[in-house]
Amino acid sequence: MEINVQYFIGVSAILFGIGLFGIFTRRSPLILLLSVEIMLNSCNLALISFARYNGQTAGQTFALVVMAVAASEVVIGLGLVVATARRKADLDVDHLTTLRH
Amino acid sequence: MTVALIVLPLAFALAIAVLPLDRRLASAAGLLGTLAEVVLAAVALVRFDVGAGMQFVTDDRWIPDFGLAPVRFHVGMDGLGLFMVALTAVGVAAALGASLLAGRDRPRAHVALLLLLESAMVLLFTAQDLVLFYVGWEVMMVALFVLMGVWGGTGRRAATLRFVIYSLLGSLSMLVAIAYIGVRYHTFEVGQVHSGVVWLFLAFAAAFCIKAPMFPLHGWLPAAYRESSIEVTALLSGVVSKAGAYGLLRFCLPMFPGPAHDWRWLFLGLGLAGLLYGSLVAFRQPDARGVVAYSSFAQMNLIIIGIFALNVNGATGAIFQMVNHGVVSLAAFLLIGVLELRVGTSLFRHLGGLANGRPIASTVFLIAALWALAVPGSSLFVSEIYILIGAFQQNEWLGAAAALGIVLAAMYMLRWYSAIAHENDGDSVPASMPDLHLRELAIALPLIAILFVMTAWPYGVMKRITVTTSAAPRVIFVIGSDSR
Amino acid sequence: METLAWICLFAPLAGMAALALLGSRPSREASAWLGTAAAAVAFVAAVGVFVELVGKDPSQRHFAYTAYTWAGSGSFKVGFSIWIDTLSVTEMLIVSGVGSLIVLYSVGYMHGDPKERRFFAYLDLFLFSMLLLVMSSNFVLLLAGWGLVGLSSYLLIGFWHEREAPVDAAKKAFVMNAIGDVGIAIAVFFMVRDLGTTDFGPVFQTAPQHWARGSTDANLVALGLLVGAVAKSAQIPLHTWLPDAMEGPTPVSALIHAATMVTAGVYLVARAHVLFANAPDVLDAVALLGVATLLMAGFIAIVQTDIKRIIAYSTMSQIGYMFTGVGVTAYAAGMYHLLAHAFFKALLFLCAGIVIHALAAEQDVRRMGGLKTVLPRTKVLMWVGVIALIGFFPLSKDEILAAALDDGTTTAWIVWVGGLAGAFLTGVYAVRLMRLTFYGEESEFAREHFHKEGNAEAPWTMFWPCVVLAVGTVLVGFLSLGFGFKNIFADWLSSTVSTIEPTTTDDLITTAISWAFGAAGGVLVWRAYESPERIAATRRRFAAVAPVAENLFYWNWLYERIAYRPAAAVSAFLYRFGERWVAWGSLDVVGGIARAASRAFSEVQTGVVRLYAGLLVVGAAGLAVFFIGKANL
Amino acid sequence: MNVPVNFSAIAPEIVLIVVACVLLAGGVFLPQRLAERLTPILAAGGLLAALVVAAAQYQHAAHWSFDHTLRIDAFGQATRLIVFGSGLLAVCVSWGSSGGIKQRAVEFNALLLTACAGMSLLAVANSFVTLFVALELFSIALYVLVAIDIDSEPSLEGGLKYLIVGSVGAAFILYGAALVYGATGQLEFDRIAAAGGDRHGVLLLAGIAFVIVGLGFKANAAPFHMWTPDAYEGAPTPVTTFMSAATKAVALIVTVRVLSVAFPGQSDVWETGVAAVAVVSFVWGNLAALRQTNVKRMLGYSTVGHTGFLLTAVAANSNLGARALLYYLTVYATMNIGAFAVVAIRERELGRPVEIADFAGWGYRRPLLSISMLLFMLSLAGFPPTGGFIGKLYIFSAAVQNGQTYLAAAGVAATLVGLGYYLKIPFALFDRDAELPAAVPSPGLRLASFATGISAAAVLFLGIVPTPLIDLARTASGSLFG
Amino acid sequence: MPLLIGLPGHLTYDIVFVVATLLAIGSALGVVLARNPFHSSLLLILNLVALATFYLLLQADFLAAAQVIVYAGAVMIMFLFVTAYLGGRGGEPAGDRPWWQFALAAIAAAALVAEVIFAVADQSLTQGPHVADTFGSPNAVGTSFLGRYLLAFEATSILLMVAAVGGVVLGSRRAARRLPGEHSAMEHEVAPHELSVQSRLIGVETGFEVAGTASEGDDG
Repeated sequence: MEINVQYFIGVSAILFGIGLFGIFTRRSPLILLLSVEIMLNSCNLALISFARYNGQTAGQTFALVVMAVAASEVVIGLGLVVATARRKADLDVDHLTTLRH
Repeated sequence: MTVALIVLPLAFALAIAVLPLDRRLASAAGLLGTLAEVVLAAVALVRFDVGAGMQFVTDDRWIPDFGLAPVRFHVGMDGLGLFMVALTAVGVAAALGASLLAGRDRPRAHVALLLLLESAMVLLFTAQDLVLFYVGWEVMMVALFVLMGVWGGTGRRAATLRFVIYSLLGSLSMLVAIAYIGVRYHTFEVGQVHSGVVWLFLAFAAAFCIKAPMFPLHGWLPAAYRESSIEVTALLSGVVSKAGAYGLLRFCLPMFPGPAHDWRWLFLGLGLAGLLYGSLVAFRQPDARGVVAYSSFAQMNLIIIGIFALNVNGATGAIFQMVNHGVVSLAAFLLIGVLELRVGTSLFRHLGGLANGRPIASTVFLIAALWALAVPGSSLFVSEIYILIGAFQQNEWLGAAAALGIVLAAMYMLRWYSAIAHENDGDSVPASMPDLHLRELAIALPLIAILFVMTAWPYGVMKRITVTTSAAPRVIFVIGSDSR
Repeated sequence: METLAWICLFAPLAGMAALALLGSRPSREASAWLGTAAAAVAFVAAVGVFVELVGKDPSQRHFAYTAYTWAGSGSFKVGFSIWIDTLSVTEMLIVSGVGSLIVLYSVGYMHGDPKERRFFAYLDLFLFSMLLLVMSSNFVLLLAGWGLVGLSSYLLIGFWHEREAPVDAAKKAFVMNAIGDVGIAIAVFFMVRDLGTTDFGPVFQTAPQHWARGSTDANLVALGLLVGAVAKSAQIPLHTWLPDAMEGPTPVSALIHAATMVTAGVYLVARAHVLFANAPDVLDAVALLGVATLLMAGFIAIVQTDIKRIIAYSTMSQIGYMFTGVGVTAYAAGMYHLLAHAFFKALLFLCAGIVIHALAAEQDVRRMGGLKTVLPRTKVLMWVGVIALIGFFPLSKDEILAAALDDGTTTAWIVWVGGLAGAFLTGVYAVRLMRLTFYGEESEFAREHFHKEGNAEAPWTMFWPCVVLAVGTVLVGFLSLGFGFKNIFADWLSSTVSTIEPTTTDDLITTAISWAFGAAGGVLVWRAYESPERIAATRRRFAAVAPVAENLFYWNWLYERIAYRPAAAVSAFLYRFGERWVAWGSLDVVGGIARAASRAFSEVQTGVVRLYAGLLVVGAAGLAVFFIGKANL
Repeated sequence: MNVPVNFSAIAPEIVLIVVACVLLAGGVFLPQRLAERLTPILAAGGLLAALVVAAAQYQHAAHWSFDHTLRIDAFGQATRLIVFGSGLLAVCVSWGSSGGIKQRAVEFNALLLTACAGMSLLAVANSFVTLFVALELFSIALYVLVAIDIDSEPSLEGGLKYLIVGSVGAAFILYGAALVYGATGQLEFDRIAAAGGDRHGVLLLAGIAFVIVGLGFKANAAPFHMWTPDAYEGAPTPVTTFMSAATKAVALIVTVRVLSVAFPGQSDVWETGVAAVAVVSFVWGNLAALRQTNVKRMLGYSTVGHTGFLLTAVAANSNLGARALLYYLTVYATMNIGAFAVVAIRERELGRPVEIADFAGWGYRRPLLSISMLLFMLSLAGFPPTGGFIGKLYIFSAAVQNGQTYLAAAGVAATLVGLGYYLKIPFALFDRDAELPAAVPSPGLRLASFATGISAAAVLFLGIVPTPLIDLARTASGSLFG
Repeated sequence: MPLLIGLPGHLTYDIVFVVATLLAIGSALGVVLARNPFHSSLLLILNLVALATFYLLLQADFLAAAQVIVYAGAVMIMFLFVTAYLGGRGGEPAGDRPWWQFALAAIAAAALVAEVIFAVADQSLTQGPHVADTFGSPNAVGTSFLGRYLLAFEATSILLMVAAVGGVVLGSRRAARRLPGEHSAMEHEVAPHELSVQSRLIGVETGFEVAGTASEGDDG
């Protein structure tokens, strides 16, 4: 079966862009993390598409690794959010400006 | 011999820095070190074989495989290097004496740094490898920065930063040029590079002309000369500035004969401008340091004119002038230092009347002033005349215009001397201030004795320099060797 | 002879060195005598050289001795060498002879001055420098001597440095002389460039071949030397320092600013006559400058009130005569006037010094008057000097004018007419000087001083040198009488420089007119001062032109405006603007930009993490655009 | 499956992981006080062991391992040595810390070891898969390490920022890898090169661009550096010490490896791209550092500026460039560790973040440390006789050799600006007018001083006797560039 | 009648693709636009499912399964927990978000997307090879994972261990100081929950590798 993966890559690119858009516009750290997840998943989609295109499993394996990595990042990210939440009353990333200039 | 000259001060510096000596011992050790260096330099001076080219050579591996070319520990002295080394030895000894007189705090560090400075300067004056030279050049700078930044006056930070930035602007361009030479010519040996690449020439020249400094690259000079402690100012003016002129002679001309010839008018023009500009500005300075500082600036520009006259007379005069002016500006600045120690200022409006009942002081200051203005018959007169002859041979108008510097020098140096010595005692001069003490004289007299000797027999120096031009290309000076 | 010559040169230097090194150890008296002895030794040696030279055949009377190579580069060497010929020996004799007398005079004059020892050291230094100047055998060494006499002059003018005026005068003298040094230096540059040497022998031999007569280079060389000569000899336009130099002690004025140093310009022209002859236009300029100076200085001398300044302007005027002499190629005549002038002008100054010494340093002739009774011997000696000055005897001035008449060129005619006019002026100011100082009513001021002090005229160390100089003045007159008598002096110099031998007719005409003019001037002024009404009438008559002379022909005013003030303004401008805003400020500007950029760059880092990611993406997008742009589509 | 499995290739990593696991497993049973003392020693032992193993394995012959997902060569092995050395010194600096490092000594040291393992793996990675997982391995460890002081707001803030931006950066690497994979069908660098040839396809080039962005992020290259000052300032100083030295080293090494092994055919494009990033880093890092007052933050910006230098060496894409990079990285790691160690000492004396003004007059209180600090600053500014000078000369040579003299010129300008802030510290240290700071005890002074001293000695040694390291760098880069 | 993907007679395939695309993009937009983090989290799950659909279309069966189980099932649960823990504070903070921020963000993101799409559009990716039916099966992926990418596999396991340790460190309450007035009730609950989530996740991921570590974390 022939598959034209161009469209899949297109979707993946759009998802990547949406993830970035989320990162640019949202101030809740949770949603930032969700946006990161969207981006990582869009990468996965690209990898898997190309794996299909190339007819290799390597891309899928890579994607599997990425899933684990994404999960780990979520763990650490959520840990940081929780730890921050304990110390600060509001969770606005725009207010995380103790360190600046 | 050369290695001994480099290592001796370094060894003393390390010993003084490491051993827990008290002030007196540290001072004594420092003096011993510098005087031993003077003796060594004198021995080299005597043993120097006139006309035999590069001597006391040590050529050893340092970084055998740098990737472009081997970096060698290659040192030696020809006529030019010999006198620069001798000047360094004398200069540092005198400066150290002055610093001991002033009693700088943290003497161990201070003495060790002066000795480190000496070692670095000897290295840079003898290095025949570009990278090695650069190391000496920069270590000298580092030692100066620390000396200036720690023991300087109230404005030392700004002055040091300015000095550092100016210096590094030049020396980093030189570093890039050195890298380029390594890439392009596969050698770092000074004698083996002959290039026609203009930007390389300009990059090297930038480093040297900032150090000298050539007009208009002197933005660092006033603050550095005013804010440094006096022995550092004396060394800056007497020895360090000569490193710039030395670099032009040692590197810029031999390595880039073509560009040096093509671009000579840039340097001649700026040198002339600097000579007149410096002289004029010196004339309006409100303080004794300022006058000598700008006079030193003007003199360095004269030396640059001599170098870029690109003929034997100009070069001989320039080299001799480097020695002469080195000694005389050391003397002038160290004398100002003595005065500052007593009076607490070098502002003219607080000075005056030194000659009233202080014959020795007034005579010593007078001699410094007269030699600084190159009174005819003095050794500086000889070197200036040779420079001017060289300039004149290059171009009549240039020689004539540069000769005006003689008049201007008379104007500012006489003003300097009069403001210090003449009329009534200035308001800051302590009542019945005594004449110079023996210790103060001990710093000034050797320098003056050197000036007298060079005045009586300038050829004693000049024949050891023996500048000749190479057969082709013509602008390369062969220094210290009779062979063409 | 060689040994004697070197002794002559170095004896004063040794004297100076001894005085400097001994410091305050010897007594003041001893120091003074040491200084005198050094000068005397030089004189004796000079006489020895002279005697030996006289013994030689006239064609053999030139020798060059080199001690060692003084300076040298690969292409140009300078020997420390001396040149002995009749010209230089003449100068040596004048310098060491008159010098010895004046040093001797100073023993008395400077007695009691706290810096007496230093004074004698300076005098010895001057003698060495002057001897170096006249003995050197190349132009570089000559220039060294040239500068060193300037230095000595500086030191001695500013000897009383507690006051402002001497210090300023000293600086002015030095700087103006430095301008002259530059002139000679430029001539030296030409020689080195074109001839490869500055030794007299080769230069004079080869110069005419290298530089065509009247060519630009020949003119420039001569002009350079002329600038030096003009500055040293206080000729227009570099003359303004000489009157101010009178701030120095009187022996200094006598020695340096009358007898020896200021006439060095004449010596130089005579010495380098080959070069000047090669540049006829410049030689004319020498003569014309001389005429202009002698007239101007004569006018100014008439209205001066300071006894030393009167003599100083007289000196300037007399040197003008010497210039005209050498300018019309009457070298021997010019040198002869130099010799005679050395005696009579030193005499005049020393006598003036006695007057000043007696009046406790008062120098204003208006406060003198009637001193003939208290200083009778000085009066007599001074008359000898004045008679010589006006030109009655010796006939040195007349010889110059006669030579000019003989020459007959336009320039020579101007010289002749101007010189005779100058004779009139000389008569006026010289007699005025005597009239005001010694005659008339005894002034209040003089009376006070003399009754208080009640001292003798002068100590013997001051008096006898004057006598010797007076005798010398008269004797010198016989060296060259003119009117067809054997011209001993010209013959003596003939082996070195040529001269013009005027006819007896020329001599007669010139001397007659000159005497008449001089006498007329003297009589007129004497009569003018006979009553206050008459002097007032004279003043009124010249009210229109007097201010010009009183303001020194506005030279100082001019220099103030065209040289000093612009230089000071430029200097101040460069310091205030150039240094502050360009050399110094440029880095400030760069630093300011860096600081502003630093602010901008660091403030972008607002701490907002979204922005961080945003910039990352912007960078990524930019990089990707660049990369994709490079792709093969 | 016939995959050549060669565990000796990852022996140092195994050592580190085993020690880390031992620490984690044993740490829970240790009482707090004992854990504080014992775990750093164990960690140091582990690092030392790894160092020894890596050194013992050091050989010039390169070989593939794990079916081309690893390439064991001298280049990577040399990098391992830098990483382990940095880790070791960081452990020394951490001794005596308070806060999270002390309370969480077990986790801190275990994470440090795993971070080292990740970096070590990254240094020899030859596949995007290995690269990504190794990168994330140490990144995640570092996110935690930065925020390990969970009582401190800056620490947490730095960690969170690092994580968020870092995830975006990771996404870029990943997307880039995917695009490259799409263009060439390969994930192993050498195979990519073989498949990609010198084609300039859009997909491939876009992929390279994204990979550069992601690696540039790790290497603190501007404009991807924005997290750097915040994380450096917020993180506990020992962590900053480690990050500044090891992360940067390994990130740049892997950049060289990816670019020159996987994309040699596209070097004309990426050399320019890297050069552009280098210039931006020069400008941004040095200028922004000028007005900093917090020492750690200033040094943070300084590392951004230095990335410019290091990327200059990368952009040279040559044997010489790789040598320059390796040499400079070694020196760079040493001087940064030294500088941060001094900062840590002062910090513990003060009990608060160190401002430049806090160093005023300190040179007369602790002269040796201050002289070392002076030496580090001089080295950072590139003065002889420190290693920084030779490194700078090396890098300039590489740039010039590759015809990128403009990069060297930019480096000159950057250094000039850099002087403006580097010298502030010595000025303060040896300010004679300042009051002599009170003598305060500094916990863990000896070990931190030891780290400082080692660094200072190394910086000086590398400047005066550079030959051994130059030889090592030569053989190492020879394994990459032949 | 090639509609979208150019495969004759696979209309179903196309329809599924279009639906999945709409779902994926729509849910992703929802994630980044929703104000309520709960909604975002839930939409992300939807997104993940849509992606899993893509994976199925791309014959990555195992990955599709993993996606649904691990991601949508485990990771997102963790998200929801934390969202719940944070309560209202997890949502978008109040305050205006200027329109230009949106515009700029959209432009930047769109630029990047455009670049990628441009890159892809240029390529002719239609000629994908035929692949075996086993392509993408657990077996194939496992072979690759434990073969060529064995090292990555091992490293991933370490990575997860690190994540676990990190979770312990960051989630630990020992060192934490409480803000005044903050309720501490949740704290005691959340940390173990977090850890249990992690260990569960890890267990799913690797089966055996990090079980010990996870329990260790529990103990800590």
